[in-house]
Amino acid sequence: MKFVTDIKNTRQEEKQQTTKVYETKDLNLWYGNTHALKNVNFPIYEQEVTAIIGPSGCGKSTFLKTLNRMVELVPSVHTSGTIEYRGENILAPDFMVEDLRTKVGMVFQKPNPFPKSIYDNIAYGPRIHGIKDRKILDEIVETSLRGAAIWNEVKDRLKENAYGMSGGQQQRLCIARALAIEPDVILMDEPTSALDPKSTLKVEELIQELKKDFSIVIVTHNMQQAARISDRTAFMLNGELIEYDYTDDIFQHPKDERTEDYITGRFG
Amino acid sequence: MKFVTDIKNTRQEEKQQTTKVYETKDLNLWYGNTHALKNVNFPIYEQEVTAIIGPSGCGKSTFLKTLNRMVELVPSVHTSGTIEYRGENILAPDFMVEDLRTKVGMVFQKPNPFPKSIYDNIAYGPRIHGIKDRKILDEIVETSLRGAAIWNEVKDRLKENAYGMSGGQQQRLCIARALAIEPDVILMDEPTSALDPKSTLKVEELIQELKKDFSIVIVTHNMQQAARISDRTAFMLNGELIEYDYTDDIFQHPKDERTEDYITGRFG
Amino acid sequence: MIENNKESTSTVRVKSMIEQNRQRQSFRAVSEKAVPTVLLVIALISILTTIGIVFVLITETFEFFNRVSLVEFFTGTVLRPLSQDPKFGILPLINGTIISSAIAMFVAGPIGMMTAIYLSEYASDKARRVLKPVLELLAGIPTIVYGFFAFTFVTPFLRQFIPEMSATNILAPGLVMGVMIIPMIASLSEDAMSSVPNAMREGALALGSTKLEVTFKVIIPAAFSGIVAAFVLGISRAVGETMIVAIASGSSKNFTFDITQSMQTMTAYVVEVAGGDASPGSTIYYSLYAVAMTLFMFTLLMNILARYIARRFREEY
Amino acid sequence: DDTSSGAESNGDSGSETEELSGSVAVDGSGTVYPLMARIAEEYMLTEEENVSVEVARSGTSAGFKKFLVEDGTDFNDASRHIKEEEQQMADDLGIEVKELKVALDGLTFVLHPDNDWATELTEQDVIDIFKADSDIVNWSDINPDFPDEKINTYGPNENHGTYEFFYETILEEQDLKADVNLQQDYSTLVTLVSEDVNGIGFFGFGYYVNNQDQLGAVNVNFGDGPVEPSLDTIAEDGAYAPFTRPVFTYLNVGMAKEKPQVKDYAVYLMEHINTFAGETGFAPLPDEEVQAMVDELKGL
Amino acid sequence: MTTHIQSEKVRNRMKRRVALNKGLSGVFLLATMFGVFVLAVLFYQILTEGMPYINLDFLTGKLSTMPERAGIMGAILGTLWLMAVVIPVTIVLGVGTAIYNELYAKEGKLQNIIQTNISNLSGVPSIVYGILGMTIFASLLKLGSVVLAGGLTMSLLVLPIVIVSSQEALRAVPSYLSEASIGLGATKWQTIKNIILPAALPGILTGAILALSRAIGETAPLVVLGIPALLLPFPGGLFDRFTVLPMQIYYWTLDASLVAEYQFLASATIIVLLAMLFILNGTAIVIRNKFQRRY
Ligand SMILES: Nc1ncnc2c1ncn2[C@@H]1O[C@H](COP(=O)(O)OP(=O)(O)OP(=O)(O)O)[C@@H](O)[C@H]1O
Ligand SMILES: Nc1ncnc2c1ncn2[C@@H]1O[C@H](COP(=O)(O)OP(=O)(O)OP(=O)(O)O)[C@@H](O)[C@H]1O
Ligand SMILES: [Mg+2]
Ligand SMILES: [Mg+2]
Ligand SMILES: O=P([O-])([O-])[O-]
Repeated sequence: MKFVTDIKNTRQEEKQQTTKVYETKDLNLWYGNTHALKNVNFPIYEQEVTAIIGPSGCGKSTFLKTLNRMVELVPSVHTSGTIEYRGENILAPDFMVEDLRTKVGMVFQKPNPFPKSIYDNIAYGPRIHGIKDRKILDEIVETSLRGAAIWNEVKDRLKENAYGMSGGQQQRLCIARALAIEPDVILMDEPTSALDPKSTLKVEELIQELKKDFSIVIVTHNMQQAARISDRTAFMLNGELIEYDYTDDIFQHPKDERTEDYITGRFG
Repeated sequence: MKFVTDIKNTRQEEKQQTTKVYETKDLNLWYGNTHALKNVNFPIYEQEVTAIIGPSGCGKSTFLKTLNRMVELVPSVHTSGTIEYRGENILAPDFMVEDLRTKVGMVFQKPNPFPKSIYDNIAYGPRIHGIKDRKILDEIVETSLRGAAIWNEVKDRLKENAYGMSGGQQQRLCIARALAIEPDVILMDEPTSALDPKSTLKVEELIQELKKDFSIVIVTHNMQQAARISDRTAFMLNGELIEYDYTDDIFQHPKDERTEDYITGRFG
Repeated sequence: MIENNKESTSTVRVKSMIEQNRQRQSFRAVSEKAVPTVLLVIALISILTTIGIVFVLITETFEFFNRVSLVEFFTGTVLRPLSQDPKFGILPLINGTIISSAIAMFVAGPIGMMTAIYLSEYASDKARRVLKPVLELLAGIPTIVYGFFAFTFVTPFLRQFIPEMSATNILAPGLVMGVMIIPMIASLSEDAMSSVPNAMREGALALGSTKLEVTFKVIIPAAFSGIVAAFVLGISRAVGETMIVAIASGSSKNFTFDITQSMQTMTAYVVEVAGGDASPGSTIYYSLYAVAMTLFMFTLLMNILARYIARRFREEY
Repeated sequence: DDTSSGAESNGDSGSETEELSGSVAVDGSGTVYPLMARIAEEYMLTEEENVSVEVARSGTSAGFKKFLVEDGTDFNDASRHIKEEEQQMADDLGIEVKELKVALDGLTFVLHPDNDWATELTEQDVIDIFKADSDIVNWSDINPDFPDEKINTYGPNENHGTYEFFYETILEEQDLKADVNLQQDYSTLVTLVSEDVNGIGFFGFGYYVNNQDQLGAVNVNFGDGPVEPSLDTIAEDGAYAPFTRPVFTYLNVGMAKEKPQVKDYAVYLMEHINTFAGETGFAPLPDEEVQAMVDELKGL
Repeated sequence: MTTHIQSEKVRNRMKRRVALNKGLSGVFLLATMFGVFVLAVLFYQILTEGMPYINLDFLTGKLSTMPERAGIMGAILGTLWLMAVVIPVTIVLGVGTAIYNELYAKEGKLQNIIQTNISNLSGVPSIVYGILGMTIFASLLKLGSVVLAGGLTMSLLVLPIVIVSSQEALRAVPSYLSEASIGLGATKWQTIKNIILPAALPGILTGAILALSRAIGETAPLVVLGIPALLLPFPGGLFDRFTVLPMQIYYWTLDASLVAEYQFLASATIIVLLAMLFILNGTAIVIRNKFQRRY
């Protein structure tokens, strides 16, 4: 398939060399009685982009939100199995979620800046962690916005409300906001689905850039996107992880019939 | 393309033989300042299924709702041009819309039965038009439900609330409701988009059946559906009618590049 | 199709029946035109009510100021309407009104706000489903019942701790009024807070915030205009509240800041004077209108202010 | 007892009209209210079921304002005589007013039940406590043994005949202190005094006897030693005479002539006034005096 | 990038932040329970005082100066008569206005004025309505303090509540229902009458009942109107003088120092009033649940 870029092929050789950030074992998750994740075993590797694809309702977002335990905002949720983040089981009852979420940033489908100034959006995270020094904050804001490739567009309007920005800018602002607390992993749930093609391109480029410093997990309904930007791809169906491999392999030689059916557009 | 059925090809010969129900000339429509329909010229033929396709926001629904002047429920709407229905300009200011709507039935995207019994749903139209005789109503209810191919499923529960039915049944009920006042034309706005594949099939079959007695205009975002069930297809883009022809021609030999782009999935 | 024959026979019939009926139904056309007119007239009654209120208040107030100077009314600290040498200073009433409302808001503000925070940000669905109706119950209790409660329970209770407190005082009704207003502040603030999109909460939580930080740094700022409007409406309600103060604060027209003492509010004055049967034509009778007018203007301004705040300072998201 | 009095008056008025109906409007003195309401209720229960006697209590002065208008009230209860200007107004309006003396009341000075120092005061002490420019501010100003606490004073407001009686007859029209807490409702006054150890208030004897468990009364020394207000001492020539006053109800004679139920009630009222005076805290009038009024009314 | 976040300091601070969150969530819960607590105290107080006085004689008896004889039938009937005026007047005026505003009025100045006006009216203190009623109904129209005057005054007072809740109920009817009707050739009024009003009815009724319970609990406007607590005959019509339960409570509370037992009678009357309100609100809840939207 032509949309898998050449650069990717070079990666075939690196197989299994990177360390794992996450190790998910036998993860099951229920919303009340709905069994939304079924025996998911899913390692996530450092400094890679891991894409999760699958038809609507298959559990992509649910899995992603389990990685920073945001899924618990739904009160009826309960889980079994373990998710180890850097060796620690984050599903343990005494695990401090605030700590986890400080290390694992998240970017949502719809850009969700706070109704504050651009500056305050970025400074929000550092501030709750006790950073008050204006100089340091200024520095963090600039670094983060640069990191999210949006500094030049907004540097003259840092005091303006974030809702004055375009959707694509808002999304990059949200990425910058996540960067500001220097996470280890960034989770992204269909970060470009609400954006126009141009903004999508910008965000995709940004993701490629960020990979150098962060591990990225991205949910997307757009197979081309997964193919374009990810190192590994997971295909989920009905709450199960059907297949998980290097992106090139998944798209070129899917092992499971269902994966193939999905990729070739026979359902979903 | 394989999804254009063979039966259709036989129609090539009938070209231009049917009479026009509607003749739309230079129709322009604005929502406030939004120019939603631009110089649309669009004849609609008797006892045919006319499909309207096009990307989201291109004006499909707007055009459809102009045909029975439902579009006027949006207060900011204004129009120019004419739409002749059976020779009479329905956009003329003194035209009696209730009359038009009695003759031009409408089926909506989401099934919208009234929160009444199945019987009362069907009887609603005849009743507001002054038919009170219980016997006649009984007959109309049965005929309409049979006409919408749902009689057998509901004949034992006519007194039950329509919201106890499945989505597909509700949609056929809505079609039956439209049939009860014996319209001349039936307008359908994505009538199957909220339905599962099985119900969709049933409704599509029904449409093929209804064509014998009514003229049908159907908006769909599903090109396969248009190809399957319609005699003619119109492709709209940005408020303009880009191409309008026999369905086979549109799908097999689109004349306009944009039509081809759309049909082959290059945008939308 | 077998059904088809049947259908086509009835086709002719139903169509023609509809056609016939249509021609007969000129009544339909008439009602179609008449209904909106009738409804408009009905809708105008609300305007008529306002005009009635304003007209009644203004004309009689005008008569009052023919007899008592504006300056005396608005700057006088002595209110002795019945004495041989009557004095009509409204300041004691305004003072009483402000003090009782301030006490009420002192209770209802923080507690209402904390209740709103709890219900909107912390409570489980189940807890919310139980607590909200209970609070609504609190809001639905007639004020006369609160007045009775303040007079027969709260005052005697407080006097155990503040023996020098008068049996009629402004503190007890103020506190009870606060309790009465809690549900209003809580539910309006909760509305404002829960209408902040969840995406905002998620965004903040995903950055490692605690719920408390989400609430105070994101939700409350975003809902601020709604919350302020809730407070303003709460004040307006306190200012307009009548029976609680009328019963529990007596009718002394003291100009004092001692909340253990009896004071009169504008509303309680109206009740006293009207209930004491001021005879039409007397100055004291007209004073009723002047006080009511002041009250009306005050609450009207508060309501306009609340709406202005809610609209003008809405955070955009 | 009730039935016998009912039968008796039935015999009297039954000759005039068979079945009376309509209403009788009574307003005025709050002091006299308990007595008047009690009789009205008895009348409606045992005498004329279909007549509704409505007794309100705006206070003597406020009541007169509603009595002395066209289509005003039928009776106005008063804890003082009608004033000249009120009489003048009646004349102007052509309203013929008949004064009916109904009972005697003693202006009673009440205290907190725990107040055990001021239970006996001289007439002058009482006056000085309320008078504007007197030296008595604290209890200790009366007697150094008394607490050194400010005296809090209470009384009915200017709507009330009781106020005017106190102001005109006892203070001899000297001003009251500015901080006297004047109230519209007697019940409020009772509460206020019953909960203020340093309080002293005044009102009719009836309100005191009904609240003896919550209030103490001042035995006033008019020169011959302290006199306790009671139904025995309250009399025009009794020991409590200086603070004793007659209470009245004023009848609109025109109304009585026009409406049979008004006249019927007036007669009933006076025939039973002494029966109920005591139980509502008033000293009864001599029977002859009452009988004379009954006869007068019957002759209207 | 220099790291500012992942330090030991941040970790320690996080423990404090989490603890603070937990602590304050307890405080918020306590604050919420405060209202519940006051409600419990209030009910306890009133029930213990009033319950012994509730019996058939009390409920069906006439008012009396003697507590052992006193009954509140007059006040109950007065309250019912008041409702008999308020219900039709507010339903007709309130729902009519709501239909006009929601379904007929075109966006514009007039609509704006009416709408603003209604929300202003809902903020006017009840006592001002009392003055309006006293001046217009009682004095100007010479009705006196009779059922009709009281009822009309109360109707105006609660009208904004009915209008606003009816408007909300009408707005909540999904537009696809009315579109379906209009699509069948129904006229606007036919659509309103046959589709929109029936669908909005539960919401309208709920609002109306809540307004009604406000009307029967209000006291201040009636005090101003001069509704007495007299030994009146039972009201039998719109032009009879009357008293209502809250007025009875008011006067008995005031007179408690005249006759101590009146305080208990007031408590007993409060129980009756609250019982009436519970029944009304219960009905509203039943309606809301029973006719919950099925579309
Ligand atoms: N809050 C919830 N309560 C109950 N069930 C839920 C909830 N959220 C999701 N589900 C169910 O869990 C399953 C997985 O949902 P999830 O949102 O993870 O799917 P997804 O793969 O992200 O789909 P999409 O592509 O539409 O976003 C679905 O069946 C969904 O109905
Ligand atoms: N009520 C309205 N007010 C203002 N603009 C409207 C309104 N309805 C539609 N429009 C605009 O008119 C244009 C055509 O809309 P329309 O609903 O007809 O599109 P459509 O082809 O039916 O799209 P879809 O496939 O999403 O239903 C769009 O740009 C839309 O934003
Ligand atoms: Mg998802
Ligand atoms: Mg559409
Ligand atoms: O109420 P009074 O008897 O004092 O007039």
